[in-house]
Amino acid sequence: MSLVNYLVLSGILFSIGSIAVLTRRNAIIAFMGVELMLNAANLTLVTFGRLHGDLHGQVIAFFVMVVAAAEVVIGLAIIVSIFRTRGSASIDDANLLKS
Amino acid sequence: MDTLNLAWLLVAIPLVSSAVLLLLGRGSDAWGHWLGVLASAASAVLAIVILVQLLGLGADDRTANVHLFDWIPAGDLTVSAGLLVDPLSVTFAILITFVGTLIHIYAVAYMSHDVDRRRFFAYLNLFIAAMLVLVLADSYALLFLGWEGVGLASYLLIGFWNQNTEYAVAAKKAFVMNRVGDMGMLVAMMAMFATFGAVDFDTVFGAADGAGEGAMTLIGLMLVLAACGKSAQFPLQAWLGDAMAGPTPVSALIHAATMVTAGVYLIVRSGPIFEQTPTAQLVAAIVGAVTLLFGAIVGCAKDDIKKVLAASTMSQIGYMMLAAGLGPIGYAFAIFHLITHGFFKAGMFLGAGSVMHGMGDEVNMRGFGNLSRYMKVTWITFMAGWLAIIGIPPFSGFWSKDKIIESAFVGEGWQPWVFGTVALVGAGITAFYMSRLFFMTFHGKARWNDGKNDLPGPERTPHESPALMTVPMIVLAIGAIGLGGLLTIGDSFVTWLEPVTGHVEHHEPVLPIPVIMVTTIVLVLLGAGLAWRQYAASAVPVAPPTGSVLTRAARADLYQDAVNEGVFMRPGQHLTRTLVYTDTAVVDGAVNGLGSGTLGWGERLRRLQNGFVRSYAAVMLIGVIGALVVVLASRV
Amino acid sequence: MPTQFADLPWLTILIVVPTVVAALIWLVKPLRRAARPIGLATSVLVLIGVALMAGAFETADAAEVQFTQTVDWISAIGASYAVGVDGMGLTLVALAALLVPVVLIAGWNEVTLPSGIAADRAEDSLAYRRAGFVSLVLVLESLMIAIFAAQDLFLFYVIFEAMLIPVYFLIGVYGGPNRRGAALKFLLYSLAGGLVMLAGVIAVYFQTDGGPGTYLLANLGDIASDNPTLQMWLFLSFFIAFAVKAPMFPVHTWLPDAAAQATPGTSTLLVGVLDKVGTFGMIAICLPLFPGAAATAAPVIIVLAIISIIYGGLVAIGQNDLMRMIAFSSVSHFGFIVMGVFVGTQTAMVGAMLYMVAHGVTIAALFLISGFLTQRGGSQDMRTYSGMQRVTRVLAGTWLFAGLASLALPGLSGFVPEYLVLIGSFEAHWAYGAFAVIGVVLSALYILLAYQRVFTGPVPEAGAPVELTGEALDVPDRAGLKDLTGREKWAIVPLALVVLFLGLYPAPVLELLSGVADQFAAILGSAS
Amino acid sequence: MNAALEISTGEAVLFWVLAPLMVAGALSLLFAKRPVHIAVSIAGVMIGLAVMYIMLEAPFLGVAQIVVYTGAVMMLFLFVIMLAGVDSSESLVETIKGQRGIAVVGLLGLLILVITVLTRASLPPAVGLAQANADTNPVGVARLIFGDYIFAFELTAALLITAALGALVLSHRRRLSPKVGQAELAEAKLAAYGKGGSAEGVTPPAGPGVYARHNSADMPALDAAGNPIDDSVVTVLRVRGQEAETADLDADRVARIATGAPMVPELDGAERADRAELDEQAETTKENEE
Repeated sequence: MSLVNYLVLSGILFSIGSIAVLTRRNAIIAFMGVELMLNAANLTLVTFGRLHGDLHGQVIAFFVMVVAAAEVVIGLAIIVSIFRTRGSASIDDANLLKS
Repeated sequence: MDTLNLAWLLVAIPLVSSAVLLLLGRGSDAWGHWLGVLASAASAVLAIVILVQLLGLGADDRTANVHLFDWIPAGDLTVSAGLLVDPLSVTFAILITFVGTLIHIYAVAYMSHDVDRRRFFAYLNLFIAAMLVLVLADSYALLFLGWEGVGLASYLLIGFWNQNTEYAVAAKKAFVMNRVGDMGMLVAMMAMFATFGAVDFDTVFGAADGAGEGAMTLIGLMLVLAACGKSAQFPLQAWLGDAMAGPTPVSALIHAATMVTAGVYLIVRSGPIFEQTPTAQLVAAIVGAVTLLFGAIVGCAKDDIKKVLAASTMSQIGYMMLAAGLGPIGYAFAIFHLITHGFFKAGMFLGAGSVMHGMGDEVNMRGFGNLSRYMKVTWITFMAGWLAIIGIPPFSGFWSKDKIIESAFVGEGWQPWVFGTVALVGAGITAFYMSRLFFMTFHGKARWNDGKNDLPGPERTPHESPALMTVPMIVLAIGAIGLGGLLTIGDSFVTWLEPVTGHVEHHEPVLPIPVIMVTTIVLVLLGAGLAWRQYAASAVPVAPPTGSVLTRAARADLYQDAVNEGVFMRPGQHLTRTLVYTDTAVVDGAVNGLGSGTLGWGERLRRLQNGFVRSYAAVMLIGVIGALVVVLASRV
Repeated sequence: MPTQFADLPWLTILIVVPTVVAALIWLVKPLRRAARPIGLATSVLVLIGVALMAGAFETADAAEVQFTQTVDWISAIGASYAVGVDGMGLTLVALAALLVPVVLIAGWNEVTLPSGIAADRAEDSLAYRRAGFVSLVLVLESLMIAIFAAQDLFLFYVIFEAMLIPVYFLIGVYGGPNRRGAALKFLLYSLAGGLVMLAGVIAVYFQTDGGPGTYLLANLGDIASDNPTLQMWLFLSFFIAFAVKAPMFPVHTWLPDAAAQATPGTSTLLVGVLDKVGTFGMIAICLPLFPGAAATAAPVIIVLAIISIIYGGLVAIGQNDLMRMIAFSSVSHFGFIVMGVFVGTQTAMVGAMLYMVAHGVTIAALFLISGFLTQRGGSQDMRTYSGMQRVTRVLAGTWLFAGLASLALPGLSGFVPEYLVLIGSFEAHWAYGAFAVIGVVLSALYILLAYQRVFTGPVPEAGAPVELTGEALDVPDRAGLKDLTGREKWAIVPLALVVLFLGLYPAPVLELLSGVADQFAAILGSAS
Repeated sequence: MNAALEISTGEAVLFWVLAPLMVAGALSLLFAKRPVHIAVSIAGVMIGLAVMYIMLEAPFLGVAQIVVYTGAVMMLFLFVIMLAGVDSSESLVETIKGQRGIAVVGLLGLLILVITVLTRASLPPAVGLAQANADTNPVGVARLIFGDYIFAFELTAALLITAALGALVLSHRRRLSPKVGQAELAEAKLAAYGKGGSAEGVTPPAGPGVYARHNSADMPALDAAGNPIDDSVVTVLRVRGQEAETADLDADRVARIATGAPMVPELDGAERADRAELDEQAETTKENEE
């Protein structure tokens, strides 16, 4: 077994996350998809870090985590306020972009 | 030369008066016409003063250039507004102002019933001013100013009663056909500038003999074209007949005495150019000859008294053109005939006007007859004009026309024979139709309804016109009788013009002069007699007979209008309609099509933007994958 | 001239003042009621200012750019604010300054309320609309003066585009029933031209060695002289924009719509001054910057110009709409101007320059007087008029006067320039003159035909339907139309005076122009 | 560079145990209906990731992962779900035309991409972090963070604060109308009732039906007609479908409740007597039991 497996795993997780973003209408679920994608990316970073034997990968992953946390906070807050005003957490209901 | 420097007043006075009349508007209705008469008379007096002054000088310094100001100082081309006072221009100035003043006086009475009399006099003054500019100009550019100015005045006066659409159309026709001629003038000036770098008489004439014949021929021909337009010569003669729509004084002044003769003036003035180009001279002569016959033939068939006079004008100017086309030997006589013609033709027009005045504006000669009993003065004066135009000695027409016929016979080759014969025949025909007019109007049985006889038409009460109208007629009649002889004594007029036309020693015609003279008179008498037999001795049908093919053709002005319409007007109208359609449908259509096409595409693309974040995300994902594939594929 | 007098930044003052006043009128509510008098006063002041400036102008070296003022603007791209006028610029600035007050006087009551305004708000909204009109006109005046004074290519371009804004609103807000379409068309046409020009402007920058003052016209000579193809492209990029503006066949079709829809005042400024920017640019930018290309393209352009002359004339003859007729006549006239610019003889060049001024005045008179008529008669269709000469005498007289000036009757403004252009073109090549001279006859036809249709013939009695092609409409009472009012007469008087002045004694103007003309004609002459 | 590290069997085993679980948990994103379930299973995935980090010689990150994600983020998610999305269990039917198709295409595309890349990629021999982690991984990471990445680190601090504030701002709702206290509310209700409005609110809403022999809050109250009043049960229970049916009661009790008849039928003397005995017995038994 080699480190490639980790990469394959992260690829699979990433794909699943992205598809979730595409297919789920519930904002919260879609958002979780995003999180999954981020983590998949982290996994890749860490794996390569180990592959190349330096810690930068981990550091970057760390920063990703921090940023992700911030992003989650904001994102969820947005979802909540949308839910408050529109009474629904469905993405498709918020299609103000159209006209 | 102090008064010569005042020459500009000749133009200024009538111009100012016209401006005043136009600007003051109704305010000057009461006295406006008298102001007009005064202005014209003033410049007439001034003209005479200048004439006297010139006569006082030696023949060689009878030419004065009066520089006024730089008109167009445009670097390479500099045109100055200056007056050229010399025998020729002064002669014209006299004719214009003198005859003009008479006609002004006549018009005071003739137009007395018209609400717009003031405007009429404003236009008349404008015409006088423009015509004087034309003849006094010292450069072609300035001459062109007058040239177009008289065109404008004629346009305004022909269309004076423009509430009648036909009159308005006639006016427009006159102006546009003149413009066609003016194109020639413009091209001539362009060629002059290209050749000599200037358009003033001195430079052009000075360098004329040095220039190549090609350019000279172009200039000459173009000048002839211009002359044709202005002087109603073939093929641009069609407008003159319709121009009779204007009030009769206008016909007398503009379309008989002065403006229409401007073409002749132009050619005589441009003598030095024509010297260099026999071709152009020949063309001018041919045009003259053709028009001479053309007018004569048309004149024989018309029943409208003014149209007959118009036709005869055309024909007489044909004589002048012919003479002018003959070169220096003809110049003097052309002008001579022009002067005499100015007098007797104006007289006859005024007579016609007086007849119409008495007959309730009737113009159809078949509705006249035996008027000599009712309007004696008109009759006598008209008779003077008649005898003059048909050339009975010693009336003035005889002297001038006979000289032209003689000089037409001068030269070698075929030309003298052709031109001479044409001139002779023309004289005969002229005698016929003018006599026809005279007899139909004043003699024979009355063909109008005087209330007692049971003739059709409204009741007429012919009467003599007021003194304001008859006096000018009398004066002109005296001119018609005596002027020719007076000026012939010792060739005084020819010598007087020599500074301009140059001295020419006497040439022998191909036929001995007495023969020509006798033939002429015989032909004239023949024509007159014929007319007498047909229109005075025998009764004239009130309804015009069908007549021969030639007659019908002549009644239709030899189908000149038909030709114009067929060749220029109709295709032109079609062309404009097509172009208007093309402009909106094709040129503009292309633009609009582009616009609507863009809109359509926008509509289609708009559908992609459905506003669902998820589908945007999907598109993004696909795009990313595609991009990656491309990148990686390129790496492989 | 007194130095401190000449040292004043005349042009900048003249450019700034109207805009400031416009802003005041627009923003300060109490001023709106008095918008028209204020605007008129301002424009008259500007006119006086221009007159003083002309007085201080050194006619001796009119070819030199005077009253110059240069300030670095965007030094990064070498753009600077540089103004100054030579003889040509001065005359055109004067033209603009003359026409604005005239238009304001003539259009005093031109702006009316759109339907459907509540009676109680009517007064306010009318004042509002009028204020808008006046301030737009004033802004336009600033831009017009600025563009004729611009001595920096970039500045020129910016103003060139900025001008579209006020005109767009003038047409689109205050125009006739179909105004929006016309305004949009005008805008798109001009923007398309401007876009091409922008490409040219940028390309020019890369042909120079950059640095501050790159775009100063003084520093820009013969661009890319070593690469004729490139120069030709650059030349075209500018020429197309100017041709659209000019307008030349076949990119003229925005003009008739705009002229027919805009108010007469707007049309006057549009055709009288703005379109001159096109020909002005051809002279002041196309020739000095791309002499070689200009010389190469000249024959083609001249052919197009001749087509414009004849085509415009013929189409004008066929028009039924008075304003469209005038617009097409302008297409024909612009043909003369462009021909004069590109034949490359000094005579034709000076003719073309004089033509710009003369045409501006003439067309202004035609548009305004026709406007007086159409506003009275409530229709621009000539077929609905007849015999007006008997009803509105002064109007008819002035119209004919303007018309004669437009058909180049000697003694009126139209003649001298047309004469010079013709003579100069013939000098270059006989065919140019020979074909162009046809325009002389056509102009007589369309002007007199219009006069005949509108002003002559019997006066129709009210209610009598006139048979138009297709639809018949009832003629409103024509016999009852009023003649020109005093205000309208006073609007025409200055124009008439200038028309006569240019026709009888153009020497002073020609003095200003001939020097410049020498210079530019020499460029073309030496290049070919 | 020391020799390429080889991966211990234990790690391999652990990997092969974890990976399927994680994938399964992730798949819940696509197929599960209830957000809560998804949240929990994703939390599981996060833990799995944490373990893998530790396997990948990144213990610090592993711990951080557990703290940040499992501990904070996913819990936050749960809160929000409870707050907003409890009842937003959506149907998996796609509404946007072609979205599914694109999704599938995207999935396949991604997978193919990843697979091909990884198969074609020629990775260098793995080095391992033994050297880098010489004096413990946290120290090594800390050196980098507070060394090379100090600036980024400070930025993240700022970012976090901003995020917190942003969350406050976003979730804070400004009061548009004066605060309505209990008194005002009561007055308003009565006023409305006085105006002939509904008695809604004047009479308190029905509580859940708590009856003798049946005292859970999932039982709807009955109205006079004996029909259940659904509103009387707590929303959450209803959403979760844990609401009891009146059918769970036997019919005659429902009838009694409806008619207001006593739950206990009338008895004759004898019956009453032995009924009493029974009661006593019950008493005594109770006591005995105590």
